[in-house]
Amino acid sequence: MNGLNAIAGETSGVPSGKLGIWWFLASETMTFGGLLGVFVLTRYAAGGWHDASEHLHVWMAACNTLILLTSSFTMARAHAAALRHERRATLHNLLATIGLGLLFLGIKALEYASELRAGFTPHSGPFWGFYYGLTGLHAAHVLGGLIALAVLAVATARGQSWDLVERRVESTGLYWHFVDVVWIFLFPLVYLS
Amino acid sequence: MTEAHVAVDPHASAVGMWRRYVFSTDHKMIGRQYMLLSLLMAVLGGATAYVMRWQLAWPQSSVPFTGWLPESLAYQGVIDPAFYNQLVTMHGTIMIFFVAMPMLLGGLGNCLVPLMIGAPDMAFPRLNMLSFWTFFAASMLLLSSFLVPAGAASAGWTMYAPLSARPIYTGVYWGINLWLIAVALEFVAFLLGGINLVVTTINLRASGLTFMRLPLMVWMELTSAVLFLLSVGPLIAGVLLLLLDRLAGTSFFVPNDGDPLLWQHLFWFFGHPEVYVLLLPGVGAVLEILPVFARKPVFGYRAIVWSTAATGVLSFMVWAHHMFISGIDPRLATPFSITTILISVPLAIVLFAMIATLWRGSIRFATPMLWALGFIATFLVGGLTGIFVGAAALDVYFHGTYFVVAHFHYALFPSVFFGGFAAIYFWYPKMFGRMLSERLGQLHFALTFVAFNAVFLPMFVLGLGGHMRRIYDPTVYEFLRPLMPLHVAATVATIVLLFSQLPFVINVIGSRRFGRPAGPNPWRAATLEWTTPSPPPHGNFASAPTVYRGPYEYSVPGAGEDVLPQNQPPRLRAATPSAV
Amino acid sequence: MRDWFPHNISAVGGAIDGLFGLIAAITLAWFVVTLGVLVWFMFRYRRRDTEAAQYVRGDTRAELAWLLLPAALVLALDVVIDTSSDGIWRRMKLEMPPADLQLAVTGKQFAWTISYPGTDGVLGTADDFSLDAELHVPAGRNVRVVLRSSDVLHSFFLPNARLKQDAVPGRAIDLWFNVTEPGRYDLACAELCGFGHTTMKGSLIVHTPDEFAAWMASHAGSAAAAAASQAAPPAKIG
Amino acid sequence: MAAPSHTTIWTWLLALLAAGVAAAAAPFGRALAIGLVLVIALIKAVLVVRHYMHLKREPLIIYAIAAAPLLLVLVLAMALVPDLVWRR
Repeated sequence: MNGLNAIAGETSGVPSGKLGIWWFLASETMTFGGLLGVFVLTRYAAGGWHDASEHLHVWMAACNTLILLTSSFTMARAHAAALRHERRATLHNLLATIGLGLLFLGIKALEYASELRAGFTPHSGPFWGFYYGLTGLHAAHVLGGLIALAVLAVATARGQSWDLVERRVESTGLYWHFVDVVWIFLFPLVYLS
Repeated sequence: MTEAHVAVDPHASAVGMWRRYVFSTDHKMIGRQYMLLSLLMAVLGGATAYVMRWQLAWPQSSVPFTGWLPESLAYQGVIDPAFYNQLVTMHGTIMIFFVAMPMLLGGLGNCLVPLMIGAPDMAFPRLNMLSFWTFFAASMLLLSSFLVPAGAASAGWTMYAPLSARPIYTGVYWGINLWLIAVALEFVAFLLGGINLVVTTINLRASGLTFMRLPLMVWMELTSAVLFLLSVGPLIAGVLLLLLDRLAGTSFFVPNDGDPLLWQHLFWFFGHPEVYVLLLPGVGAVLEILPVFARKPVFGYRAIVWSTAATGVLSFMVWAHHMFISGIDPRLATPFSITTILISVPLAIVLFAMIATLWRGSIRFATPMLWALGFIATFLVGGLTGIFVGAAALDVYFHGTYFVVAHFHYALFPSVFFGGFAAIYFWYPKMFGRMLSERLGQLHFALTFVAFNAVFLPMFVLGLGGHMRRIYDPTVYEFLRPLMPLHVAATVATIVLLFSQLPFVINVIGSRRFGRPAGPNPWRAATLEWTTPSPPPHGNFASAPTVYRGPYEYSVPGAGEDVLPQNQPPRLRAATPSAV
Repeated sequence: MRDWFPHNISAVGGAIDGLFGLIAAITLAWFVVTLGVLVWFMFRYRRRDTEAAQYVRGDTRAELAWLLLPAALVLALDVVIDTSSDGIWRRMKLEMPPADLQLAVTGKQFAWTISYPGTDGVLGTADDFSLDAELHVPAGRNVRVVLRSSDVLHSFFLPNARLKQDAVPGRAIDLWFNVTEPGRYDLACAELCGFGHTTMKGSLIVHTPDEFAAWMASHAGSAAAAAASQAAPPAKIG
Repeated sequence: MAAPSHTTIWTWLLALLAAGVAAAAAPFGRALAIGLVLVIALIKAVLVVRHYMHLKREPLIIYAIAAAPLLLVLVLAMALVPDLVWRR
């Protein structure tokens, strides 16, 4: 006798939201993975573009890495707090994550401004095209994450039910960590290579 | 039962027209919205085909009914070569991205998957609505590109760089920018829709509905959505880079810094799985219809499922066969030739399984069955002719000719239109509660079948003659002049093919009012969607169904009836035969 | 069916036409058999009152053989096709014979420019000259071409020689052909390259070797003379 | 095995970041430095994915969803090598 083992709504045993976000991240992995693969191969074939990449502000990017890693930490803490149903802690960690994300974008903007002032525009050469393309797409993802986090923070502050908050913090967190992971690879590939 | 569903139906009277018909979150309404939009776009795609075909058959002559076009596009009705390129480009773009995708994934996927798995709706109803309206916005952006100065995109639906990467090469500026934005948005729409389909299938299956009891249509939609999700990423990246090339002056796809071949790789890494994204739902519809009208199970269910999975995996490893003569490293041709030819094996198994399903059946030739059988016959041609162009050495000659055009129309037209029409004739009673006219349906099928073959068979011959595609005026070339009668034949057939759709339009509009009421299960089919009223209420099922068996239990020996619905509890053993 | 092809004039073309014949035979046989079975089933198993449908699931090993054996046959024939195709592909793309004549062809919107080496047989010397849209070659000789593009993608297409190769800006692509019959044939562009795509046509003019040598000498002579008298760009004739 | 706390992971991440920046600046020779930096990045990514994205607690299906695109990116990149890197 087989068959009567399923539960409607969650046949796979994984909540739909989590499945959905992982599928989304799989597709995003293809986008960033394809882009990074192309970048690495082109850069390798062109001999490394070191004369261009040495104009980058490694310390700004290192600070940004620190900030993004820390924001992942606060995000993970927000999820832990949500699982414990601690509304204040959840909210504070979400707000910290948002603050760190804003800081990241601020430093990124300073970095762009400095590069542009020095005359390095997207069409200054292949490295700069990739630099602005890759970091720009990543920054757009950070911005998207910030919007999602802000909406979530408002909902949490307004006392949305834990059932929902837990799941939304987890989904948003998965996305936010993914954006962090992308940066973990962007940093060495763009700045340190 | 009625009370139960009124209780959960937020759409009952309290909800306004606006929420009910426009910003609906009901998968059936969203599915119908996709369907309607895709059919409207198909009219436009057909119109572009008509203008192109006329120019090809009678070059430099005035095309009837185009007098309203501005002189820059058609001077006294004679099509301008630049406008011809726009038509070529937009025909492909519209048909692939704005007809086939919304019809097969958005329309059929939305309407059918939740019903077939016994779910009340898609997993994310609001995301579903968002994906439709994103798609709608993409469609409007694409259409608006016809109206901007210098007109629509004209670099071919494959948008090959560097022709597409620098406005000076085509003279089109915003047309191509809008094309890129519209296509990127379309991808986002189907990314959201695809995630929804996949999660719905994984998570909302009725109790007892294991993967090996899923209707094959659901398997096909699932595979199709997964293929799309995993292949589209690099092309989204590519589209962004191409936009940067156009707007910010970068050189990702322009030498000397960039590489035109990179665009082709990114495009076809998506483009080839996309072929299967478009093919599989059509195959699924046919596989649902064959057992119902042959009154017997699908032959080799598991073989079909595994073949489909194999096709999906292989489809990621064949893309460079679109690039044999594009200047890629010639050593790549061998592995990609092998994978290309390998992929014919699982597809052959599916096709053989379709035919074997008829063996020892009791076949009724209702309209959906006619379309399904038409699919087998025409797709057979599409599949077999793929072997010619999959062989690298022969592709050198056939690449970029009408042979390729004929081949992919024989592969995609069966899926999108034969599969699509089969599905519409089969499930229209479910979606609208009324039967379509058999007589009009048969007329529609007969005309379309004959006209379709009359359009595209001559194109194979044009291809044998070496006729390049995307040529504005074949009479320029000495070696093409003897082929002109074939162009005339194909054009006349195109016009017939377009008019052949009239019975369909009359049928779907007329039958909504005058069709015979369908009842819940007019075809006496076994899958879950037929256990709910036609049309299904909001929420689909009065109570969550339970599944006891596979989807194709027809003519089971000793069952009494010739169909055992999936949700009918098994009869208790001999002791109490009457206690059903 | 092969009557529909343009008249073949190249050495490799025969092999390609032969490959077409092989695939056509195989696929036509498949088509006839498969469609035949389909139509026969449609007729034989049409609904009749005297005969009910049989419950056949097709999941036993014996039944699956009906799917897998034909599929194995498909695979076997695929291998046959692939190996013959691969041999010809290698001959065309990977095992290029030494050149009797080296040319350079550049595609641009919307013309083909063909550079000839002159009498010394070497490109890049004073007696080089180039022509738009006229590709002159000797019959029965191995002609090598370096294919370039100066703007967008084009595709160098000689229908009678069964030869096609995209011209890619930023790359120099080697190709070769050997045509055997003197005469005048079409040279076409087979990749959409802009509004003038259709008009990007040229001619392949095949001479006998003696005729070709004389033709080359006359053009090279005037090119060298022009180059000597004034350091001008290569003469454009034709 | 008790799961390391979020703070522990965070400390590791920061240490690895410092190590990565130091490796890039160290006088190793470029190839070795890049290799080292990338290995460090990989470790960081694995830490984030396994702990912060709690992949280690997820069922097989999530692993499959996460792994499929990595394989496909590899296929794509490998097929691009002849045209992007070995091109003439």
